[in-house]
Amino acid sequence: MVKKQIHPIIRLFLLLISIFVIFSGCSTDDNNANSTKALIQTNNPPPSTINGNEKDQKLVMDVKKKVMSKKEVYDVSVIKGEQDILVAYKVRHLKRFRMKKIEADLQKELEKEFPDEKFTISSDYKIFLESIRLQDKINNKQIPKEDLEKRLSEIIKLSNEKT
Amino acid sequence: MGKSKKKKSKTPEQQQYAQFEQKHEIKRPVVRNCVVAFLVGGTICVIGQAISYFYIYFFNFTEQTAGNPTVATLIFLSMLLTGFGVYDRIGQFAGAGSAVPVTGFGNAVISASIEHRTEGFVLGVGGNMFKLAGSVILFGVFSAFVVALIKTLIMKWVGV
Amino acid sequence: MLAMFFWAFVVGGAICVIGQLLFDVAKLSPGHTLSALVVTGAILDGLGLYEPLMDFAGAGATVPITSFGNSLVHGALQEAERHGIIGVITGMFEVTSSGISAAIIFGFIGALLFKPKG
Amino acid sequence: MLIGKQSWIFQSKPAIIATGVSGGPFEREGLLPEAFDILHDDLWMEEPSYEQAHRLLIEEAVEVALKKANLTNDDIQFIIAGDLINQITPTSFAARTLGIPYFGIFGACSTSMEGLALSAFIVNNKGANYIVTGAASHNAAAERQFRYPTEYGGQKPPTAQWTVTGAGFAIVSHSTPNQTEFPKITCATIGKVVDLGISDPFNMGGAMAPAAVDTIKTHLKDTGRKITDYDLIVTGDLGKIGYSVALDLLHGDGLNIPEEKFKDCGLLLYRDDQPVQAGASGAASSATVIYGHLLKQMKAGVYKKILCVATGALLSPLTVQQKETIPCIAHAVSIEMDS
Repeated sequence: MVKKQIHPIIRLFLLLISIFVIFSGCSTDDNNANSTKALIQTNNPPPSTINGNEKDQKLVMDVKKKVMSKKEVYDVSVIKGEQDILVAYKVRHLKRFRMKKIEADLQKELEKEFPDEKFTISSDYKIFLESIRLQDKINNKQIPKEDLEKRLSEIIKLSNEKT
Repeated sequence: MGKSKKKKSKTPEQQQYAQFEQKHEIKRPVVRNCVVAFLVGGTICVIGQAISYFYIYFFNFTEQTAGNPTVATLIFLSMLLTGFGVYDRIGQFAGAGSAVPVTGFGNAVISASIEHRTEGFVLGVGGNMFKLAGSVILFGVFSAFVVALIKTLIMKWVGV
Repeated sequence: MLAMFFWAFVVGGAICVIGQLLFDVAKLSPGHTLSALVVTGAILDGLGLYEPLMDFAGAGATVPITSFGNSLVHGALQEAERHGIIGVITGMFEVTSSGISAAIIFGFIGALLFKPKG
Repeated sequence: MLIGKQSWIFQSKPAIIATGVSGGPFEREGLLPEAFDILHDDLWMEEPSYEQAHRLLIEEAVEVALKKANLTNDDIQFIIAGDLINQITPTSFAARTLGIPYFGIFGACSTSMEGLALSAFIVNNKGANYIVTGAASHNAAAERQFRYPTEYGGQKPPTAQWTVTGAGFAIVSHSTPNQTEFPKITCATIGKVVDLGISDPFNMGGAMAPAAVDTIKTHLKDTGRKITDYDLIVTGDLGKIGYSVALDLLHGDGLNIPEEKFKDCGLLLYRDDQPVQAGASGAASSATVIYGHLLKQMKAGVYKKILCVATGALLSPLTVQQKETIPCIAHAVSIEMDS
């Protein structure tokens, strides 16, 4: 009976592979200090637009007001890009049971009130976090608009991803 | 079915003894077990939540999609704990608290595959990996099939 | 976010207590108990109750084995929407694959790395 | 010679001339480490599988016994032994190594006394000069066969018992009338299978207790002895529940045995703080405690006359899953010191 034993280096190698598999994935590059607390605190960020013109600014203010008027919602971020408006919000915890319904209602109400706009709304923490990060970038004013637009559409795409 | 038949076929002597024996049996500490299961199970879920926030925060996962990597990570941790001989002790201490979370599912698969390595990788590990967890997969898949079928048919015909 | 941790703990713990009661009071074996919980998860999702629970309790609902039944139903329903009845069969593992594949992969790696300690 | 319904009296009083006992790490931590001649630190015992470690335990115990008796394998006519693993392969494989003509027996945890009774009978009838007999079990090997993989995190209820890792073997031979240094086997009672309908495999003590009581009662009836004739009646592996049930049953039948004269090997082996739940079990429970501990105490003069009742639960994982009840058996052997 030969005793089969796996060489310790191969063991270590296999272990490392497993860890690598776990922790690889597409990591996001940047981590702005402002966004670190986005999930714990209520941020109440001012709504922003990528092109920054006044008409749009007025529009996003109205959108935010409208969303905040729902009593289940307590923290709202609105970003307007070229075509899309991204609305990310947090739902009061005990109302989260009805989160999907709130989302559907809100979508309907927004489309009714602002029929010309295209809304993407999400109550997902991740989308909220990313929209805060994007707003930081917008306020930074150093980054070209195309990049911001690209990032916005990435976030919108992410929010449509299902399990 | 077999069980109920067996119960009926017990002789009076056996029934009498069963009652007599019951008195001597050490009762399972149900309340203690439930409290421990609650605490340990809850803790594993909190760890799961932390891992899932980790993926949301540092990787491109949303709350909806973070579930998958979270489950995989928990099973990975379960592999380490099983391999180092810790999980069976947690299991004895926590009961359902460590059996019901996916880590328990992982433990069932991993412990069986480690155990049967002496019989070779094909017949031992391959053949026995799901000897404990297989029933979970079977009943999960079959009940899901029935539920999904009923729901699809209802949606089609009633048009909900 | 902190509320999420709290509810994950409470809901996850509560599901484990149900499991423990099945062990101790109903005297079921672990295999029977876990199968029962998975079936329950599938039925709850069929009734549309499990997803709200997941929204509410996060990992408290996704980590217990009940979520396995839920995601099987989910995968089946998603595919059924696209491909009709046949999707019920083909879509089953669409969503759940991570748990099972992780268990298989780590089970095998575990068998390479470890010996049972007894 | 048959006496009564199912008992043997051995007129020539075969002697137990030597014993060998081996054990594992958990037994080292227990109450009776001095009962073991060889103790391993690891359940694997440097073998590639638990089953081979199990075989090693048997080989070592037999070797120790032979060495103590100053005998070689060739001096021994037969080995009568068994264990719990499917088709008793560890014992058979050990018999292959030892090269002694072999009776493989299975009586679950009652194997030790079944073997001792048979050995005494054969020696008494001059069928052999030397017989090695004993029983063994291995915790992890039994666990993975009867329950779950050893690393599986299942919760055992407080009625469960811990399978002993160990082997206990004895050499039985003729005695001369004025030999006083060896314990002698005077009579034995072969038990019948008793099933009172317990089906919980995690409560074997409760299932086995009626078998032990039945055998003790039959033994007293067949041989005409009284409970007071014995300094000690010791059961094999009833554990906490089985022990209290058996004591209650005996008292209920008017056999008022005091608690200090009725003991259980399964309760002698481990400390209370070891995670053994209701006590020890396994074929090695009675074999190691009787051959390793009690015979030493007899030689030291603590006991003169003991009745060893090894109890066995004759179940398999298959019968448990098919919801069958657990049939149980017990064999009693009386061991005495001549004074």
